[in-house]
Order: sequence, then C-alpha cells, then structure tokens
Amino acid sequence: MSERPPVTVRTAEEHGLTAEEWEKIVSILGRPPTFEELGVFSAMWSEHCSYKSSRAHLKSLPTSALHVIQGPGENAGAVDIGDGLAAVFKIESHNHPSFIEPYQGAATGVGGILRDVFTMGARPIANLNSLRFGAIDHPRTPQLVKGVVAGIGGYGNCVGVATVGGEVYFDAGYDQNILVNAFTLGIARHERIFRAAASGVGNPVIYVGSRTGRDGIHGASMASAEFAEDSEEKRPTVQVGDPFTEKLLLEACLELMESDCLVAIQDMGAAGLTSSSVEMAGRGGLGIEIDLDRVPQREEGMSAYEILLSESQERMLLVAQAGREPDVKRIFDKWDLQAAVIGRVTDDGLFRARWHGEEAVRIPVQPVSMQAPLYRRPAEEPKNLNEMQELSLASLPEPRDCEEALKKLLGSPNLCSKRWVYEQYDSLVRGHTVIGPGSDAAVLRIKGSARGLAVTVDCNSRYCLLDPYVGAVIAVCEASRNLAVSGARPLGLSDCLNFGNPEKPPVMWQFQQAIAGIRDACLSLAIPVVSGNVSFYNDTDGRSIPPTPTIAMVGLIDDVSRCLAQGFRRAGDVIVLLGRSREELGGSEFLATIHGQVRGTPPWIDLGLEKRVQGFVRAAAADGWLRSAHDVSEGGVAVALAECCLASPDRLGARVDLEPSMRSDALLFGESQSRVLLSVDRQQWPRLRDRAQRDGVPAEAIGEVGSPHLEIGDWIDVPLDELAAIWDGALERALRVVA
Amino acid sequence: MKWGVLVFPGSNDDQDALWALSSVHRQEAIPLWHKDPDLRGVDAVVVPGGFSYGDYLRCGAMARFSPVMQSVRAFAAAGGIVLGMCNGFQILCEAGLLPGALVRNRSLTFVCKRVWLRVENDRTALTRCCREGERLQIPIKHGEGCYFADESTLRDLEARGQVLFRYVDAAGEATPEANPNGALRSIAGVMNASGNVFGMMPHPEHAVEAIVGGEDGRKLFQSLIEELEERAARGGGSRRRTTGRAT
Amino acid sequence: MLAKIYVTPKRGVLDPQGKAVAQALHALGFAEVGDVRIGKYIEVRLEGAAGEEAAGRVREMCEKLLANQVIEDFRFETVDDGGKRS
Amino acid sequence: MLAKIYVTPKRGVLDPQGKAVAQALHALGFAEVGDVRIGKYIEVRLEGAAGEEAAGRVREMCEKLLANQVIEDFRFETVDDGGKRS
Ligand SMILES: Nc1ncnc2c1ncn2[C@@H]1O[C@H](COP(=O)(O)OP(=O)(O)O)[C@@H](O)[C@H]1O
Ligand SMILES: [Mg+2]
Repeated sequence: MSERPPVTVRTAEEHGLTAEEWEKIVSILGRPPTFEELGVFSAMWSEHCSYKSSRAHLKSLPTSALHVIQGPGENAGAVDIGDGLAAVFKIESHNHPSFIEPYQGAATGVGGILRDVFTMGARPIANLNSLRFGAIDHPRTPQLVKGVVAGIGGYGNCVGVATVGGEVYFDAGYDQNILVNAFTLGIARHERIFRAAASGVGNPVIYVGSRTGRDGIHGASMASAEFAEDSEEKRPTVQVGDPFTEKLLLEACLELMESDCLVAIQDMGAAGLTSSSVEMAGRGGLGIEIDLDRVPQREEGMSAYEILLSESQERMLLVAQAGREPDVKRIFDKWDLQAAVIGRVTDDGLFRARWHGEEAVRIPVQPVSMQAPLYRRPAEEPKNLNEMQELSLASLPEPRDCEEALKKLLGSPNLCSKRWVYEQYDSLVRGHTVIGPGSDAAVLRIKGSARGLAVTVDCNSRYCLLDPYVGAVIAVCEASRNLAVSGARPLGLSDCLNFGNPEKPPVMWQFQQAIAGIRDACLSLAIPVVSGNVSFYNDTDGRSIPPTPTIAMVGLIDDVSRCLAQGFRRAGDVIVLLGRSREELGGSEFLATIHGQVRGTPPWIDLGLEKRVQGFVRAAAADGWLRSAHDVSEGGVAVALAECCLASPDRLGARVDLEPSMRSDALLFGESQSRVLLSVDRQQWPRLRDRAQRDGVPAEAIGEVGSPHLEIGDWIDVPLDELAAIWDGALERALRVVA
Repeated sequence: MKWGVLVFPGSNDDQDALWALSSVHRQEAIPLWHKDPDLRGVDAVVVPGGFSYGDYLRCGAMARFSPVMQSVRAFAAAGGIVLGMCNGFQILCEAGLLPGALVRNRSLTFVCKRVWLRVENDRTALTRCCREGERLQIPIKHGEGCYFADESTLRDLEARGQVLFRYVDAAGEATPEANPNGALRSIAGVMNASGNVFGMMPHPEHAVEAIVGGEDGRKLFQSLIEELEERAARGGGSRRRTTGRAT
Repeated sequence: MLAKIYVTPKRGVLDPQGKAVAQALHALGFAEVGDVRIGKYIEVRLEGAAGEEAAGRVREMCEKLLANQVIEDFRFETVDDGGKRS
Repeated sequence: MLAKIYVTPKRGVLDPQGKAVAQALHALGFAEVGDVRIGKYIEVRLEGAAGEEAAGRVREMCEKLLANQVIEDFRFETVDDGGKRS
C-alpha cells in the first residue's frame, strides 16, 4: 500500500465530513486516519448510518410495552403474537437509488428490507410498499412508476414473499425526488430471534452470499478519482439485485439458525462490510479482525477501500461457534452459496482490516459509535406556513354537480384503483393471505393458530405539509384505524421518516413536529414504535419534498375468521356511519383535485374519540356483529361509500341519505377524522346502536346496501358500472403515455 | 397415497403444494430435493411453482437438468402421475415432457389474480371429479404464462383431448379479455398424449381453503387421489384408464 | 476464445416485447420504424478452447440450454480475441 | 434497412443472468466456460432510411429507449438488406 495520497481535512471534507468531525477522528485515533479508515469513518458517521441529526429527537418516541420483544436498535423490531411466536418487522427507504434506476433501485430496496428481517431469524411472510411519485403528467412519472412497480414485483415474486399491500400517491412535490419505502413482516419463534452482537473471542467471522463488486461505493466517486489512473474503471456502479441469490441466502440462513452454530448475524447493508463488522463488534463490546484478501470478489483489482465500502447486495456477515466452520459450510454448500471465513472476534475492542499483509484499518470500535457526532440542528417554522394554512370556505363556490365531482375524484390518480400496481405482485405465495391488496389492511393467517396479523402502511403528506404535527398524528391514527376496521388490535409500528435537508431549519422544524405528533398519537393509542428509518436530504435543486412520515403498523386478530374487509357483502344490510362530520376541507383531495389547491389546515382530530371509535369497531368485529368495515379517508364519505361498493365481491350498490347539515362538498367529500363506515345485518343494528351509545361513539344509520346504483341523497345517483369503469382503469390509462 | 413435491433452488410454492396435500387433503407428502435422484417410492410427483434457479435465462430452462428430473422422466415414462403447476408447467415443457412452451405475457407484466377456468375434458386423471364445461376459479401468478405451440401441435392437442383448461369469463366464454396472458386458444393447461403428465399455469394449490381464496382447486387434487387409489386397488396394474380421449 | 450467441424468437412466435418497443418508438417520433424483434445476445468466454471443436461445443450449449428450439432460433460466431475481455 | 443492436450490461455491473448461466453450463459439463454475459439483441427494420442519417436515428433510439445507460452499454450496425427479413 505504497504511494497513497496523504489524508487531510480536505479529503475528509470530500467524504462529506466536517472539519470538527475530522478533528474528532484524529483525536480518537491519536493520528490522522489512513485513506481506508477515513472511508470507514465517513460511512459510519454518515447521516444514514449514524442518525446524527435525528438521534436526539427519536429518543422521545415511546418504544416499550409488555409485548415488545425487540425495540429499535436491532435490524428489525419484534413483538409477541402468542403461541411462542413473534412478529418481526421494519420499513426502510430506497429513494435516491430508485430515482436513478427505478427497477433496480426498488428491487434492491425490497432485498435490503427482507435481509433485515430474516437476519433476525424470522421467515418473511409479507411485503408492503409505500410509494410517492411526482405529478402523474410529469414526463418522467410513467417510466418511474413502471420501473419501480416492476422492480418491487420482480424481486419479491422471485424470492417468494407475498406483497400484500401498500400505497401510491402522486404529487408534484415529488417530481424530482420519488419515495420508495419497503416493508417486510416476518414470523419467528421467541427462542430463535437472532441479534447482531458478536461474542466469543476467537470465534470465526464468516462472509456468505454474493461476491463483492464495486457497487455503490459510498463517497468513493470523487475521492478515488484523485488517485486512480483509470477513474472510469473505479466509478461506483448501480446496484443490481439478484433475488435468486437472496432466496438461497434466506433459506440457508434460516436453516443455519436451526442449528446451534450461529452466534451473531448481520446483513451487509449501507457501508457493507465496514458497518456490519463495526456494529457486530460494537454491540458485543468486542473487536473484529478481518482479512480483506479473503473476501470473495467479483472483479479484479479491487482496492481495500472498495472492498470495505462496497454495497454489493445479497451478502451477510456472521459469527459462528469456533470449530463449527464445517457445519456452516455444509449448509451453504447445500444451497450453492459461498461461505468464507474472513476473520475472527477479538478482545481488543478494535476493528482491524488487513490487506496484502498490511494493516489498512485499525480503529477502536466503541468511539466510532459512542462518539459519533450528534447534532441538534436549528429548527424554524416555515415562513409561508401561515399563508398556506389560510382557507376561506366562503370564497369557494359549492360544486353545482356533486356527481361529476365524485367521478372526477374516483378517476384521480390518488383515489383510483391501484389494481394495476398490485396485480404485478404475487400476493398469495406461502398461503397466508386472507385479505390481500384492495382493502384497508392486509390480513395474514398464522398457520397452526387461530390468530391472524393485519398490516397497513399510511401517510397523508399533504396534511403533513400543512401541519406536520397534526399530519403525523393522523398518519398513526389512520394506520391504527385501518387495522381496527380489519378487526385487529395494533401491536407496534415502524416508521419511515422521509424529509428534506435537515440542515435547513424549516425541514428540521417539520421533522420535530412530526416526531412529536407520532409520539403523542402513540402514547394516546398505546402503540410502541419498534423499528424505523430516517431518510433525510430528499431535495432536488433546493426544493424539499413534502414531509412524509410513513407509518407501517402491525396488529393482531385473535380469531382470523372474524376479520373484515371493506366491501359490502349482502343486500339489505344497514350502512352505519361512525364518528362526527365537521365542515372542513383543508388539505383534502377534493380541494386539490377539484379546485387545484393545497391549503388550509388538516382535519381536526380528537384522540379520545379516535380511540373510542377504534375500540368499538374492533369489539363489534370480534363479536361477529359486522359484515364489512371501511375507514373514511381521502375523498370523504362519498368516496368511501363508492369504495365499499366497488370492493364488494358482488359489486353491490347502496342507497344512502345524509342529513344536509353543512355545505354539500364538505358533507360528501370532507375528510373529518375518526369516521368509519360499517355494514351490519338489519337485525343486528339496534343492538349495535345501543352499544355505540354506551361506548360514547356517534353512530348513525345512513342507508342500505343493494341497488345497481350508488345513490346519495339528491346529490348522486350513478350506476356502479359507470363508477367501476372510471375507477378501475384510471391508473393504467394515465400511465399509458409513451413508454 | 404418497406424494413427492420437487424442491429446486428457487421453488416458492413447494410449501403450498405440500400444505395442500398434507394438511388439506390428508395425504402423505414429502419434499424431493433436486440434487437427489431418489424418488423415495412416491405414487405421484408435483413440480411446484416458483422461480427455479432464478428463471434467469428462460423459465424452467435449468431445472430440467437436475438429477431429480432424470428420475421424474423415467417415472413419467413408466406411466407415473406428474403434475406441474406454473413454474412446474414451464419445467415440464422445457424438459419435453409436455408439448409447447410458455412465453412472456402479452401485457409484458407479471399478473397475479383469480381467473375462471373451463374444464375442457373431464375424462382425465386430473379432472375426473369435474364436469366438462364446469368453471373453476383459481388464481394465476406469472410473468411468462402465455402458452405457445405451433399450429399442428395445437391441432393434435385439441383433437386428442389434451387441452385440459381454458381461460374463460364469468359466463364461461373464452374471450380475448378473459385471457390473462395471450395464451394461444386460451389454453391454461394441457396433458401429454398418454394422459399421465399434466401442466397448468394456474395454481390449484392456492385454491384449497375458503379462508385463503376458495376451494375450487380441491377437485383437481381429489381427482388425482381417486385415480391413485383406483390404481392401487388394481394392484398397480395397467396405469392407463383415464387417458386422453380419442375423439 | 469468445463465443457470441444470438437467440431470436422464431418466425411466427409471439414477440410482445418487440411489438411494444415498435409502438414506443413510433410514439417517440421514429416513424420509419417497421418490425422490431427482440432476442438475446450472449457472450460466453471459453478457456483453452479453439477451432472446430469449440464451435461444436458452443452448438451443443445452445441446443441443450441457451435456446428453446420450440420458440427460438440461434446462431453464433466464435472469435479468437486472445482472451481479452470484450 | 435493418439495424442490429446489441445491448450489454456495463462492466462492473452485476449480471445475475450471466452468472446463473455460467453455473448451469458448468453443471452440464462445459468446464471450459469462463465468464458469461447476457444482453439483448434487437433487430429494428427501418423503412426508407439509409446511410449516416439512419445511423444517427438508431443511436437516438438506443439512447432514448432501447438501452438503459445507467447499467447498459449498446452498440449497433446497420445493414442494407434490400428490405428482406433476416
Ligand atoms: N404500492 C402498492 N402495493 C400494493 N398494494 C397497494 C399499493 N398501493 C395501494 N395498494 C392497495 O390498494 C388498496 C387501496 O389503497 P389506499 O387507497 O391507499 O387504501 P387506504 O386509503 O385504505 O389506505 C389497499 O388495499 C392497498 O393495499
Ligand atoms: Mg387508509
């Protein structure tokens, strides 16, 4: 390793580190770092790995409950689901890679989150995804959508994990910065949950999975250009997913976990070999020594720096019991995978990497994490917030034709059917799917048990833009409500906090507000946060995305045969509206689609009422009193009613009357919170009404199922077939722009 | 009866096939690992869905060379019952055990949904519990399920009753709209000339329990079970009662 | 030695991808585009092999694995590039 | 005129398809096989076009649609085959 350029504060700055951070590194090491060491620090201290701008704030989230087995801090969170089983889950972003190469970016996003979950010893049973694209008529949007959706499907389908739900929204705020958040849920036995803490001095460190190439090397692009004669050659490349190898890795790792050779395991995600080594050593309070020459390599002539920081996919690092190397090898051989012993656990608290016989890296492990930078960045309310929140209903003309407005809403990209998306996903494989995509939450049975799990992912970023605190409260409530209307009780959530550049005070303010909103909603509904991910720097050309704190939530259903879907089931059933409607249109889909405005304040939310409504629906579902349930969200009661009809297996219509207590547009399309549409047997209704009264939940019979039309008062009377034609194919029509 | 479900690297619906056979139909069902040529005395072989070997070159192209498939070939030649579903169908075609090939869906996208099938021949081991013309609702999930064979092969298939299922609409008509992948003549499943090797793109193993999407697939497994029981009762004699219909 | 192998859909076999690409090219303003057909291009590096015999082996690879002759045709050429990467 | 276009994975970019085929060829006993790389081979028929200008158009098609230059390279040749099918 001769003739290496001197490493200076300038090199550090080119790696995205600040001058103070450089000083810190020098003081930790007692000398300037080598080039490789600098690479390690820059990766470990990047926002992505160190959470330096968010850590201080994330601490305020509630993370504990009796049933929490693993909270934040491991590869994924875990909660008890009875029968000695645990649900293991996490959501993660893959935004930037998906904008550069939509198919591969989205595919590798799915691959990454799957590894996070099976690393814990869980068999993945379901994937979800939350997607944000720019305006549907933005020239890049169709290609991005097609690529991302094909990538998610291409990877998940091939690995054999069902993709059972998600969300897709279009908004000009994401024109230059799409969001691709992927979620995986797995099931593990309590005693087989694995963690990533190295132990046992002398135990071998084993590399398994794909060979290492020059994929996505962090910060290396400019840095290596200086000293490489062939800079084209060393340019970091886009990561390409190999789902087949992932499938083998999944099966091999789960098989290995059934044996007793495994001590610790960690996937190689961001900052690859470096972060997996440092984190495993750090969690175990030990050291790790590796020999880079023994790392299986895909290309010739890779440097130590590249091997350390490569983000090649489908790789895992594990620590096994000394002497059990042959057993490990036998399992990986069976699955035609490589397993190479590349190092061992040490007691010196150092991360050491040798290359060509020399020590290229020698870093004390604890300080890398303990003394990682921590920032309390300045926050300031956006200057235009007050102006954005202004909305005078008086100045908005009421629609002359509400039926036209309903049709326009149902054909809009945000409210139309997402069938075109989810039919590209295998939602059935492994046979857990009781309710697949197309309802409020997906429901999965747990084989060998009467129970089931419900999962959903939600966020209305328009609300968050107008008021990030309330927006985040609503995101948590909506997720929880989606579980309630499926009959499930929330066990925990995983958040994916997508924001702009945290160095901008207004972005930091949005972030803090959103955290406070999540915290308050979680405390009120008693839902712990068990895992999550922060994605900052979602800006392009100085413009930040709307704040998007995506909430993925998992709930339990004691008797899965009692779970509910949103579609009407039987003609003659009574349609019941729970909750209170207010005259509010701020931040609504109606305002955006019909009037082209994003303004006002998001709907009012009363956490007490929310809790009562959810508890009521859950109990009534468990008692088998309900035929269907659907939460009222974007598009209000009219759109929710249409969805209940369109999701009905027999496409049943409805006849509904609403008290004209307010403006027709607010009545039909307003998005007041804590509302749910139920359908119940006529005989059952009086009992349900009494129970609602007892529980302090406003409940009103508003109509009856069954008619080939959807009729709402004097405002709307439209054949279902017509609505179906608008709603069903809208996305496909909108995307079938030039390939 | 004893069933073997092949497991290739990349098989995904192997677990579903095992579940359908053992937990739902109460059969003895064991996985058969691709590297092991021993069929362990099974009475029937299921080639399951998934992405064998990643399906990176062509679906099913690599699986046919595996050691277990050499034994399956011999098993089929001796009249043993072999059922390929989805990727299993692709593998059997690639292996030459069934005629034709499965090419990219007309839409160019993967498609997962429940479809209607019409039973075209009820005198086969796979459909003996169905009625001709009966409709079954069974899911599909594939990116390359468009059945292709040249004209003369198609003619022979039709003439010999080897077409098992067609994609139809709710009214039972084989319309272009009801054809989810562009399959020629809406073909969803076929059998070989001797009537013991079956291939279909839809997944009957995902339609055996009401709670997870219907029970129409049961009739097909039930058919095979009855066939095997009958064969056993005949003392493993002639394996050719319900073969292709000569019309 | 390097074998360059071309696998193309047989005449008469559906090529939905080719059709879609032709349509997309038209939509992008390439009015002169007629038929488009999409196949595979495979480069196989052969160590230590040469001449007739190597060609025979490549043919075997194609027949056995690389092409499905029910739906695809193949052709190939071999170039002796002194073992360099293409 | 006929344009023959070759789209190949960029160097350094993982080619899972090529990797899988190389392994399969080894398993089939083709021990001499080294690296395998799989790309696309596209034939585009061009009506009434010719020469330099046509080549420019083909390049444009590749850049705009046929190759994904983040992960793929392309090259092409044009042959004047008098409008016959290849
Ligand atoms: N990206 C996606 N992947 C899978 N399913 C999706 C996706 N987007 C939407 N869906 C499904 O479409 C249905 C409607 O979505 P959405 O309107 O967001 O529901 P809700 O408002 O109840 O949360 C849901 O069942 C959802 O799971
Ligand atoms: Mg919802």
